[in-house]
Amino acid sequence: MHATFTEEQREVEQAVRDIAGGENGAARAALDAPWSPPAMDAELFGGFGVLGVPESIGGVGSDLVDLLVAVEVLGETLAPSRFPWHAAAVQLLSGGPVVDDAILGGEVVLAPAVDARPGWTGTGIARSLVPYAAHADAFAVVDGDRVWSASAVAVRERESFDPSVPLADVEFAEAGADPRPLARGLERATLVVAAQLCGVAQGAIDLAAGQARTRQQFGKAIGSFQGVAFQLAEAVTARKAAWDLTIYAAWAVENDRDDATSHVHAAKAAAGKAAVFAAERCIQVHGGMGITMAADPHLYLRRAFVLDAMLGRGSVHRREVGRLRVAARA
Amino acid sequence: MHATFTEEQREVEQAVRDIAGGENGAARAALDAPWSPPAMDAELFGGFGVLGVPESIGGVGSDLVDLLVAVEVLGETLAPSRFPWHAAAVQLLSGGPVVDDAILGGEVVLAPAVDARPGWTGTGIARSLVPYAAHADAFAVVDGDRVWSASAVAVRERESFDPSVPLADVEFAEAGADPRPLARGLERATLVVAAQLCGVAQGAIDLAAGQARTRQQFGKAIGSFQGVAFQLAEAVTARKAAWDLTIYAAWAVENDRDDATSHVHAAKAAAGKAAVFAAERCIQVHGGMGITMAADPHLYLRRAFVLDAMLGRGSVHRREVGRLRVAARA
Amino acid sequence: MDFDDSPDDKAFRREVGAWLDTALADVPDQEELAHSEREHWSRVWQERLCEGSWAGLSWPVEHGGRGMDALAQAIFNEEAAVRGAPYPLNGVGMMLAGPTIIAHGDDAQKARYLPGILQGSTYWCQGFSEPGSGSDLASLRTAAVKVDGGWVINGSKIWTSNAHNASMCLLLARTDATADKHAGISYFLAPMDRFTVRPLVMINGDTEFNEMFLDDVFVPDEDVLGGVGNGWKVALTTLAFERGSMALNLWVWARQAVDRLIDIAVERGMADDEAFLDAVGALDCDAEAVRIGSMRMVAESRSGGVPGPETSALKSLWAGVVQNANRLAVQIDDGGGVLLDGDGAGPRMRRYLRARAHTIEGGSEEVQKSILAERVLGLPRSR
Amino acid sequence: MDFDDSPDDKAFRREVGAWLDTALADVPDQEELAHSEREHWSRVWQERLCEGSWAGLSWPVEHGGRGMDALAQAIFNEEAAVRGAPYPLNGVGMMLAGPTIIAHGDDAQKARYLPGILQGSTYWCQGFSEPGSGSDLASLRTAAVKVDGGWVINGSKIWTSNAHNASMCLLLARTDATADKHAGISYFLAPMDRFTVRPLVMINGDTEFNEMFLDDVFVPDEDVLGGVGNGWKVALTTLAFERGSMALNLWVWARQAVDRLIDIAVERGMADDEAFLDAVGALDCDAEAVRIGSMRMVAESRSGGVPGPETSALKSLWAGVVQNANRLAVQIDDGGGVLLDGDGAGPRMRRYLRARAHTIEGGSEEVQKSILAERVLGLPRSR
Repeated sequence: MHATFTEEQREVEQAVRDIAGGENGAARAALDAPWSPPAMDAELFGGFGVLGVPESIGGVGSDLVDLLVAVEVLGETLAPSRFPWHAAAVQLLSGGPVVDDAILGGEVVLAPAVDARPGWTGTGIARSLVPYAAHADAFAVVDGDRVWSASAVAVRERESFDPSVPLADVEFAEAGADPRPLARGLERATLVVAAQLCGVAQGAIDLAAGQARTRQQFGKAIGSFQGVAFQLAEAVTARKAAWDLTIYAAWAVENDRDDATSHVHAAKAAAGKAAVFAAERCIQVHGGMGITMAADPHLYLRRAFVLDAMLGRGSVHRREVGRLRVAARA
Repeated sequence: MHATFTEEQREVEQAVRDIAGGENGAARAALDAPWSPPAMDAELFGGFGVLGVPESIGGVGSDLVDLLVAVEVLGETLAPSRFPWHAAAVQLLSGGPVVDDAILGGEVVLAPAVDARPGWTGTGIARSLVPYAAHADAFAVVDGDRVWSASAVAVRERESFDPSVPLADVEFAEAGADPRPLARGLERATLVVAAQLCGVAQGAIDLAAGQARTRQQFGKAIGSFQGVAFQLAEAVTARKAAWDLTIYAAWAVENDRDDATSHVHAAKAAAGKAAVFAAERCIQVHGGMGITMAADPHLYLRRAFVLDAMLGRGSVHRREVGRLRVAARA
Repeated sequence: MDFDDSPDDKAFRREVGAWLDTALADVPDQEELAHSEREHWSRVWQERLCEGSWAGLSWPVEHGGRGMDALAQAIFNEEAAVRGAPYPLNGVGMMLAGPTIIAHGDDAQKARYLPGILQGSTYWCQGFSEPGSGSDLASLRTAAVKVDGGWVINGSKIWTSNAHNASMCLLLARTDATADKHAGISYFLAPMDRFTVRPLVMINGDTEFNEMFLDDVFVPDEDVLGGVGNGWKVALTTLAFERGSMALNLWVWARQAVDRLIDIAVERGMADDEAFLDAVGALDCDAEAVRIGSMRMVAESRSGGVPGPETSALKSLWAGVVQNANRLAVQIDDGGGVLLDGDGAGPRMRRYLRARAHTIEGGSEEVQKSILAERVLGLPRSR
Repeated sequence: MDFDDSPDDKAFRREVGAWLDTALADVPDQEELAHSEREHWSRVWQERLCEGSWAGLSWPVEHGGRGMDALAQAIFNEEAAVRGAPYPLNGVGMMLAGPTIIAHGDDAQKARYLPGILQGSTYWCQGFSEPGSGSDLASLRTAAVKVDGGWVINGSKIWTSNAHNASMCLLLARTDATADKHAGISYFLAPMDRFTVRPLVMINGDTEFNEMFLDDVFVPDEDVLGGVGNGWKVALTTLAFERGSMALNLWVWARQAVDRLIDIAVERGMADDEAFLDAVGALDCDAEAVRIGSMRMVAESRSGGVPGPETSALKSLWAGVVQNANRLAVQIDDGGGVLLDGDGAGPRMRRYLRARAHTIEGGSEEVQKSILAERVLGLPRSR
């Protein structure tokens, strides 16, 4: 057992942090002006496009955990980047065969189209909660146990709670060209979202801890009151649980373990819970300022809610964990 | 609106406290030797038998809240008394006609037989969680929308988690003699249990607060740490909610309000939750001593669990509240 | 124990209801409006309250009020809240400024300020909190310097509702920097002509609160309320009125939050789900407990008692149920509630976001728990 | 990132499993036994561990151990826990006394005490906590007075597991009342002939812990471990071993608690209930997080790292999931679980009651949260 991060993974983490760090303001910028591709996108597509891509579809032997380490940082810094979504879309296609080099190199940018659009009665297939759709060159469309890449028939932009992750409803032709088996693609993509959520939780905790260390009340830093400190301790615990579940699930999926499916559900459920909880605590610890647009805590809350909703709501994943475990013992 | 306790109710509370206070040790005594009727029983039957008994069955105009005020104190002091159960049984019979004077005077002691005995396949009717059955002269047996008083065909004593409230499975002949309509009897009896639970919560909170005020750690009373203090503040909030719901439900039942049924469920659910929560916090605040038999917190936990289980589990009542509210709006 | 209206109260409730039905006939559903439109209706509503002589409902008759009691006020607020009436734009004037001036003001102050509130000509705001003070209100730093005939005041205030509509401010400032932190505070009735008001945008987009910057504000000696150095005591009176007036209809918001949650679940076909019933059962218990606790609090005041520290339990319970109901309503919505242009999704998210403030405003959750620990349970101070 | 055994580890796990299957063949299910019978099997099990040379599995070869690493110990403990093996009666000797003496003892101390642990002839207990000290361990008052050739010690200790079976005690006592509270403490290897041991009955009826009263206990100078006045530092080593050894198989109890909860729900026909699935899903997430976190912790130690304060998160998570799973298992039982003679109800309630201690023992929940706040988040001390 070597359940520790490799030196290479630590280097990936630092490299992504160097690119995405300081871009936090960009998540805020999208509150006032429509999202546009940030400078970091080119660097990320150029440098990290093969992270977590199985060799069977053209990768070079990087495993899924490498990718999750990278996207965790993007969550932590609230990077308003298409990179994690493109990467999730590539993961959707991981059931084979080989994926175009232009996609792996990020010249063709994909977005994942997974969540069903409720109430859809048109012809074709409609997906909702599709991120950065207007800036995607194509989509990885999931339908049942198949997935294919396709252009949209129609894109309807929606008002996203997190404007730095624009969302759209997208329609596709009924039958996809070149469908491939989904295999573990959806599970792998779901973990890309879970890892971002773990990052959002971490970023919110860090911001809150900074406030707790510096804000004075009653002559002391507020972090010296257990009423404040213990909320954040609980957030740390929830975030650690989520991250451990996420990297384990990635290992389980890579190694095709029996319990992989249940762990993917657990990771998405726990990560969504941890991120929303941490963001709410971050607001609370900031007191009055925490409920203003001027302060940053709400940026974490927005990202947390949007990610929790995507690729299956956290609450649905949680119940699925219960269902699978009961089925295993009944 | 006069949603305040009357002077008479405050006097009842004080009188019961004078009788039951200091008898706390009696709940502990039952851990070592079989329960036997405490001295207070005679005083309670003699002095308070008509509390909450409707005039229609022989009462003298005391309302249900009077009774709840009295049994709340019995919960608070962990009185190992048959009185609240006899009173609950009388309430079961409140749909009329007039009840024997010997019952109202406590010369004939009743016990409520309400909860179904799971897995029963015999003839007749079987009830479980019947309190003080071996020391009851008769039982108020509930079956569907009917209730009657009857002797037992068989009593099987069970091992109660709270030995100061002995429990038994009891069997009765199929058809009760002299069945009467249940009307609001079950709701009224359920509130007698809820009020005891509110008392248990209060007693556990008081015990815990005493510990928090006096136990020193790190050079200070532990109650000066918010990590300790806030647990008890939450217990206070839960207990207040439960008590407010309980007395309101009693008023609603007495006045035959549309929302009475929902409020009875709410009271039982909230009171069970408050009592178990307060008892668990009481253990926690006592630290290591809290998990020993020598200290008192577990006595509250025992009573809380037993009462929460009786006349319908708290969790079942809670879900019933949800069901009724949804039905009212659907 | 009687939770029902007396015959007189019933009659009054009918009277109020009839008036409200008429007065609200042309008022749109506030939940669907933008913030500026809501503010417009708040002003209209305040004017109608003044015209209808409801503004001084529980003020003594000698000061122009109707001389009714807390229950009457509770009935009025409750009936208005149930009907979704706008928040009156001079709530601070009617509920805080008026009663505080009546309690602590001299005859001249009463004559000078009370009529304007009843007539709707003077709007008030509350200048207590400061950027540095937060939960530790008495650490305020806004400084009043004695000059001939009065005081010159400089500093800044924050979390002021309605500052941009008000012309007068209930202002706390430090008049003695050398005194103990409570003793050095005085309470001013301050004109706002030298206040700069800057709106704070809340996370739901509303601009309900403001920052205020005071630049050589002059207040004459005769507008110190309750005497120099007595400001903390007077402020406690205002805060008690604030708690009292909030508690009168807080429960309606809790009730509405749970009801709206149920409505969205029914609409989405999720209301039969046992996990939902379980969750909504727990929320409903709490919402009803807030309603009943509020009634008991009003009843206590009416029978001469003073609402005790247990009201902190109500506040805490209320904040929790509104936050949790509103979060669940968002999360069970289509698309997890994050598509704000969805049917009703925008207002649902706005309510969820607004509710995050409930554990901060009006005494934070941490302050409420401290009050319960110290004043109900007698635990030592933890701050 | 690899959570799987290496081929060597796999082989070792098979070896361990084979030995355990044989050694446990005649051992009954401990859950169903009375406390005295469990103690009997604990002793038998300890003897079998010693005979099988498993007692010093992770001790250095030079001290009679097998010289294997933390993962090997983890594999052994895990396989034993999964099979429901008894708790070995000299766990304190194997896991705390031995490693601490190896770390801080001189050659004579090692020669004197290590063989007895490996052979199973000397049983140890841990005398750290005192009635007055609790979470504030360093405030201990048991006093050692210098006499010719050694120390005479008086005082009392509490929460001592297994004291009535032990002949030796890892004893902290104050050797300098005038020094700083940490600097005044020394660590003794104390014979127990002048200890009076009184069992504490736990709320589940077990007598797992004891009080100990020391009456002129004499300890010779050569049995001070790590030097006079260095007791706190040595104690921290013991506490680190305690945390490490607990963490190795705590997760098995969490896993078993959730699995047993599911079993009772299935048995009662309640496992299809959506509210149950929701609750058990959340519990399962936490139980798996404890398992994975434990693996990562062992992996960290193995690769030379020191488990950090994040282990407090594991402890907290573990306590919560075991408490909540055990409570729910009681509450969904027939009769709400309060009829203890019901099928399996007694053991279920005993487990629930035992779990209440999990947020108190081994560093209380409040201590764990303080550690996370101070050492992970860098917040100021709150105690």
